[in-house]
Amino acid sequence: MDFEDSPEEARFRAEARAWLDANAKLKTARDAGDPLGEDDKTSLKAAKAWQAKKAEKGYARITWPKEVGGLGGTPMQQVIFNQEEAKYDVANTGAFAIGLGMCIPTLMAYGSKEAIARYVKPALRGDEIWCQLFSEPAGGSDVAALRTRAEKDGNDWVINGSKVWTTGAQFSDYGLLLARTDPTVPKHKGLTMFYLSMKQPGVEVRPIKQASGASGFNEIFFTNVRIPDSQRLGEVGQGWQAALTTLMHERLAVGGGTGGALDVPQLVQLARELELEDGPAIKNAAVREKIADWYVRSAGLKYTTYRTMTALSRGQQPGPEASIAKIVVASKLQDLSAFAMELEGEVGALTGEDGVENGAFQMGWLGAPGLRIAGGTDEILRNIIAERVLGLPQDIRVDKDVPFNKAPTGK
Amino acid sequence: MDFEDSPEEARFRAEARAWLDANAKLKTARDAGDPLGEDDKTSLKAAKAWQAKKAEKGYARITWPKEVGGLGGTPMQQVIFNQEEAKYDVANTGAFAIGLGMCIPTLMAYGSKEAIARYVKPALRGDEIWCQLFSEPAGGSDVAALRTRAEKDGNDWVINGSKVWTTGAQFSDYGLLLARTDPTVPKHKGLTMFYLSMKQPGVEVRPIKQASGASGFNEIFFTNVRIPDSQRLGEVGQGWQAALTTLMHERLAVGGGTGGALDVPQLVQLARELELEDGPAIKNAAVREKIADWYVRSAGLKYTTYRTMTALSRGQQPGPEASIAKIVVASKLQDLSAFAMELEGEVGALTGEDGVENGAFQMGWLGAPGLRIAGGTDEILRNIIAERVLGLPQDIRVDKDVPFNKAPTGK
Amino acid sequence: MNFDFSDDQKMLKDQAHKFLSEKCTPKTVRGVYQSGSTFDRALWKQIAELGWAGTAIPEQYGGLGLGYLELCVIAEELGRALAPVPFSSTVYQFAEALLVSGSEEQKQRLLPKVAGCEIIGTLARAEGPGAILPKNIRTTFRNGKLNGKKTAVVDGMDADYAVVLARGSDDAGERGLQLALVDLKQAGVKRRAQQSIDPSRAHAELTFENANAEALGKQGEAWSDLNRVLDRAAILMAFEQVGGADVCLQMAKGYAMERYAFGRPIASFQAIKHKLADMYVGNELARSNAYYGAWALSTGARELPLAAAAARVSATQAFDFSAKENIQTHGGVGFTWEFDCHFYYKRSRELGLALGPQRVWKDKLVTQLELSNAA
Amino acid sequence: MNFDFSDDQKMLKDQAHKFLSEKCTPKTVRGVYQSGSTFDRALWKQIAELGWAGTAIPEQYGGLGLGYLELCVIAEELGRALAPVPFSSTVYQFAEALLVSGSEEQKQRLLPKVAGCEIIGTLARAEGPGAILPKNIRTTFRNGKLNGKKTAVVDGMDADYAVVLARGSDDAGERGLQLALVDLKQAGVKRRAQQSIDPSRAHAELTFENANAEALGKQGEAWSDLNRVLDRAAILMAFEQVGGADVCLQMAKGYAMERYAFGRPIASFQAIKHKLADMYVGNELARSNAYYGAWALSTGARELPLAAAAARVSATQAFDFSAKENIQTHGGVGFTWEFDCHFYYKRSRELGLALGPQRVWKDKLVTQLELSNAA
Repeated sequence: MDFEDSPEEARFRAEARAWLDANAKLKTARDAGDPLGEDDKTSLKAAKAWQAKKAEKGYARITWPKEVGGLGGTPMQQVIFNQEEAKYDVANTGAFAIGLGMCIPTLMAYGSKEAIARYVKPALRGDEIWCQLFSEPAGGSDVAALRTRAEKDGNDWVINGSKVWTTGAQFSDYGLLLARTDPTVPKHKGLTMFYLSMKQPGVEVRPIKQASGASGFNEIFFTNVRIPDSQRLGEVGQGWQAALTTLMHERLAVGGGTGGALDVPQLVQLARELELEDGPAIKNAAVREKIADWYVRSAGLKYTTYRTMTALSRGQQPGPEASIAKIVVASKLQDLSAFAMELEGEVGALTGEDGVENGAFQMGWLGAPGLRIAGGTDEILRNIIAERVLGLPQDIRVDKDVPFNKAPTGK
Repeated sequence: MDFEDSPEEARFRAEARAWLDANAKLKTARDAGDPLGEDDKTSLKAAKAWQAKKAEKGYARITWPKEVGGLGGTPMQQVIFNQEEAKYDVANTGAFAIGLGMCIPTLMAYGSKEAIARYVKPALRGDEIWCQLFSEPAGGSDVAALRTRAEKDGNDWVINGSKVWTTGAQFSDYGLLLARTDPTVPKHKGLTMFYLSMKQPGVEVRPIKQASGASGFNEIFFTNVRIPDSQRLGEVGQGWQAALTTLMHERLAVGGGTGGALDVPQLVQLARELELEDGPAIKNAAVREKIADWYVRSAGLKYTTYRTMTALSRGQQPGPEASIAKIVVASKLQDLSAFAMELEGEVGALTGEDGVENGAFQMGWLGAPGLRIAGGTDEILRNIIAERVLGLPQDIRVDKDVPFNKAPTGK
Repeated sequence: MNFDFSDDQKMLKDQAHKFLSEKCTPKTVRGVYQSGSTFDRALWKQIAELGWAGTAIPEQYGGLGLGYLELCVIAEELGRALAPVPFSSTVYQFAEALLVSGSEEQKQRLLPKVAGCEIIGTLARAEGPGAILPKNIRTTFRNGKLNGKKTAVVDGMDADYAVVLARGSDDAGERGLQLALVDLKQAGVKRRAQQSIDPSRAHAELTFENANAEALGKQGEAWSDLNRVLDRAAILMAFEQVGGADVCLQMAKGYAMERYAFGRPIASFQAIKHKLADMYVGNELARSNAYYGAWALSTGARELPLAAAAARVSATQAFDFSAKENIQTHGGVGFTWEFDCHFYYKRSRELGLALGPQRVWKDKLVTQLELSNAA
Repeated sequence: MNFDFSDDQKMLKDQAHKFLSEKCTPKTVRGVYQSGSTFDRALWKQIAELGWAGTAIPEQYGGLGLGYLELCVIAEELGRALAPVPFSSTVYQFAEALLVSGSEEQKQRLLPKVAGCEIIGTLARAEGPGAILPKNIRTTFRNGKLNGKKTAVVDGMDADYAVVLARGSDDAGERGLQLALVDLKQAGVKRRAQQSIDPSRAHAELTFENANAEALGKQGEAWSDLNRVLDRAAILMAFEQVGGADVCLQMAKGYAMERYAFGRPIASFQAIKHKLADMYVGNELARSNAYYGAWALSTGARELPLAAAAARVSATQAFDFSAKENIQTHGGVGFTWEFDCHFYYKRSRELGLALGPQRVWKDKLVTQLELSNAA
């Protein structure tokens, strides 16, 4: 048992580092310790430039085959590259994550040769950005209950309806669309997958303002949007099968990178600085209990990730941590931030520049409810663990064999 | 807002006190502060004697009409009498609680004049003890799934099957039996209510040993037990309606008296006596947090009960506390005892005479899992609150309209 | 046994409820959020007309002299409505400080104005993050002059008067503390608006530079007086919290009943049913603890400090849980700015921090248990 | 990145699993419960033949010298099986005490006997309820004589030797402490069996009256030596706890799948599904923390104290939760003597108290964080 690279891994890490040294500079302490993830604000332009650079070398998507611009590498090599890249002061390429992580893989699985030839490389280079158009007001946790209609008209499909919780739609060029082509068959059987340009007439993007004040997501409205049948991915009525691939990728994505920089170390730091009724907060037994409780959860997640990476580096399937990470992190963020605010006392009600540490814990607390919901609620994730990891039976499904337009909706 | 009796209540309390003074003596500090409820061990003989005495005066069941030996009083008067009686060193008449609280009311509702004339008074006086025969191995939380068969044979019914979790069966004279008379109709429609002698051939009572080592419950086995049709209560197939009355009473009973004497005061006492790493346990901030958390739950329950008693004394329906009490008390007992054991340290693993306070917290911790299950599990009680108090819909019932012998059992 | 509010008190509650459900809808709260104003002046004016601020103020000081039970039922309704007005600062804290520590003259002078909502008052305690400790109070009050800085003062931008915890002598400890009553409309007082997690409860930093002020109560008794004020305020605020928690449960229930997923209302899923049952249990316990507090407050019972701490802790926990799980029950839409869930989430935290965090009250609670237990 | 056990270690684990699932079934545990015996001698004899006790004992002391990772996988299997044998006292505590503090001669003399399970050893620390504090240790060790009383000594009725925390000088504090190695088979030692919440883990009170004993390690280093022993033992015991927690989840799952209520397996109800999901999450986190502990133990890493505390706290919490919710998932039958659920419930608590309660380890953990954070 050790944390060392295998010889091959070490060689790859050295290559990656050499390339990064040649193309970027290491982070300073300042950039590194950025609790609020300021770098999310890095302009899209810088992101595209860096993405293009990575793409030239095949580092943009290491596990993809060389033919489509990847490196034909292993998942572990991707992990290693990410670890190394994180040490450098480079643009945040998160804007491409959904496109490359979910949309393009679906396109590569179901798209025509021409489509693949046309769209993969530009997406990989960051020249074109993709978004995912599944969630709807009527859908939510029950994604397949979506209502956006795609009706055949000659050789075209006409799209009407709306999508919600779409990340990055405001700067996306294309979207992966799941729409209902037949409401007279059961929910999962009437869906079809398409892709479309986000820039064409009839597509309207509106930002959603969240409780926290931020606007990371969008609502999309489709009004008689025409797309050719050639932009269909997979067979008519087979959209759910395609979507499952996409969603599986999403869980990994969201599950993986969560929580942000606000965790036990920041709480320990705060506790060192504050004085309570009985002395320094860090010496208060109740504070120490909480710190320990949260630490074992954070550490447990970290080492669970190490176990997964070990599995990866042995060429095995990823472990369960993708599904447990968000359950643990989201609630911890909510509770830990609330606790920190209580340590701050009445002043804990202040935020922004007036808040302690510029309101870092207040921001965490305001964002936490969203984290407990986005990409699968705590409840949905527990269902997933129960059903997919533990193999427990599904709940009773009353809508399973009912035509979609006959299924109960309460309306 | 006050805690005073109304004039009528005060008058009744005075009467009760006078009668109690004449017939019993006040508890000494010793009897009072009995954490382990030693008095449960009081012999049945003493209990019967005291019960008979109460019955003469109508105090055995204050809310019952005078004709059947009650006092024709109000629920509030019953509460007042119980409060006063608790101050006296009298026999514990718990052995009659199930009979008088559940069985006899059902008999009075569904029994013949003759049956009522024959059974009510002896039960009230404690001369005859009744037990309730509903739960079965196959039933559990799903009581109506019981399998004990009652088959018509001439003018008799022949009972075969077994019951479980029966309190007091070992010393009961009669039992209230819910049995299946028709397995070909849906679960709830094939049940019929009977009563029978526990002393007749074919009835075997075996104690159940619990994880705690105690044996408060029994298993009952019926082998070709014959009972006349005259011992049927209500119509054939109407047993569930009868049972609902009985069960409603049970919830109130179990919900009401719970937890026993082990609560915050005992924990505070322990914390005063023990020394931790940083000084007296009672001064440890983490200990104080826990004490406060549990205190507000205990106090909240206590004052919720006051609100219910107020409703009673105004002639209104009892409030929700019957259903919330056990959820709160059972988990609190489990957590609080476990915490106390941790304060005791390695010595916390000792029990009996070797344990701190004769292993009081160890006993509480060993009994707590049973309290979380008996008389409705935490989960069932949450369903009850959700459905009956908040009015949320039932879960999907796949066995609702299925003949009982066709319903899935996994076997 | 009469552990409930009287019919008159319930009638008052119904009236308050009717009034607020008309005059203080979520739109009202949203208005304050978006206008950037510090509170809703129109609503405050109407509350003045109803005389609510004088509910518990004796008649000889221009109040209605109804009593604390009446004030509790009004507080619960203000809590339900998240009323964006400086009621709690002015009534639960400023007025109570005057009643606890004020001289006859001070009461005569100011309480009638409070009763009529002619003035807004507040309490200024904190000078920085962490516990508020006597030894750390640096604001000074000497020869009628107040100097120093207070932070996170609720309604500090609008208050006409503040009761300020200051040091009145060289004694560095509790005995050296003095409560000072200061008119904030003077040159020696600078105010700076501070961003709050709850935009409908404005906070401010107050800086005093030789501001003229007067003593409130005796020096050396400031700390114990202050705690008596906080105990009373905690009980009244507990009713606001219980009211807010109750609305969260109702919102969550309403949404869960109408929202369908997988062909059934989400209210039929055990995860939701049990979540709501837990909310209900917590809210019931909090309500009962608050009732006990109301009894202790209205009778000035010996148990007041214990009752106040229990009411405070229980109500804070209930509102916290109900507010966050209400959002969770709503799912994505519950986290949008358009839905009202976040108003309650933010208010639950703000009320849980004003008057001091749970920790402080839990400590007070156990201290009371030790005393009673020792007795 | 190679954060997993090797194939050889996994093979060893499989062998241990096969052996124990044959030789140590729940019946074995029940046997000890009902016979009133202190442990299963037949099983102990077979474990001796397998040489497990010597897994991490260097070859020059008669052990297999395999290492701690190998001992960890065996510990997990012993935990799964609730093996009623004095393994943890003898191997995790007594042997480690010898390795940490023993002289060459003492190691030569005793470790080979431990490796062959020829002797049973244990550690005696507590003298009463509450924290074990240097200043409160009243047992004395002077001129080779041990006097005093120790309580709640695990396997104390059967141990041949004990390492006893005693006071070796007049120094009333930590520096005055001395570890004493005592042969329990002598007139000066009285043993009294004590009732334990876990009848399959026998406890005893040991009384020393001028018992002959020898010093183990240097005076003044006793306390730090003891803590080093406890850190190592905590990691090994964490694997027993993780094994036990894992079995609880499997039992709960198995029962929930076959138990039907309302016409469906109870495993299809969200209340049960989410309960089991929570067990799974807790168990996974505990396993990962235990793995990190195993790495630190096997490499003697600087992080050992932090890793030990985290493994201990995480494993204790996971086993507690899984054991109690396993009973809850079973319902009534889960609380019967006939079902095996209560064996795990009782063991979870016993392991959680032996080596000291969570509180102590949480405090150690944060102390380590303060150090690392300061560094």
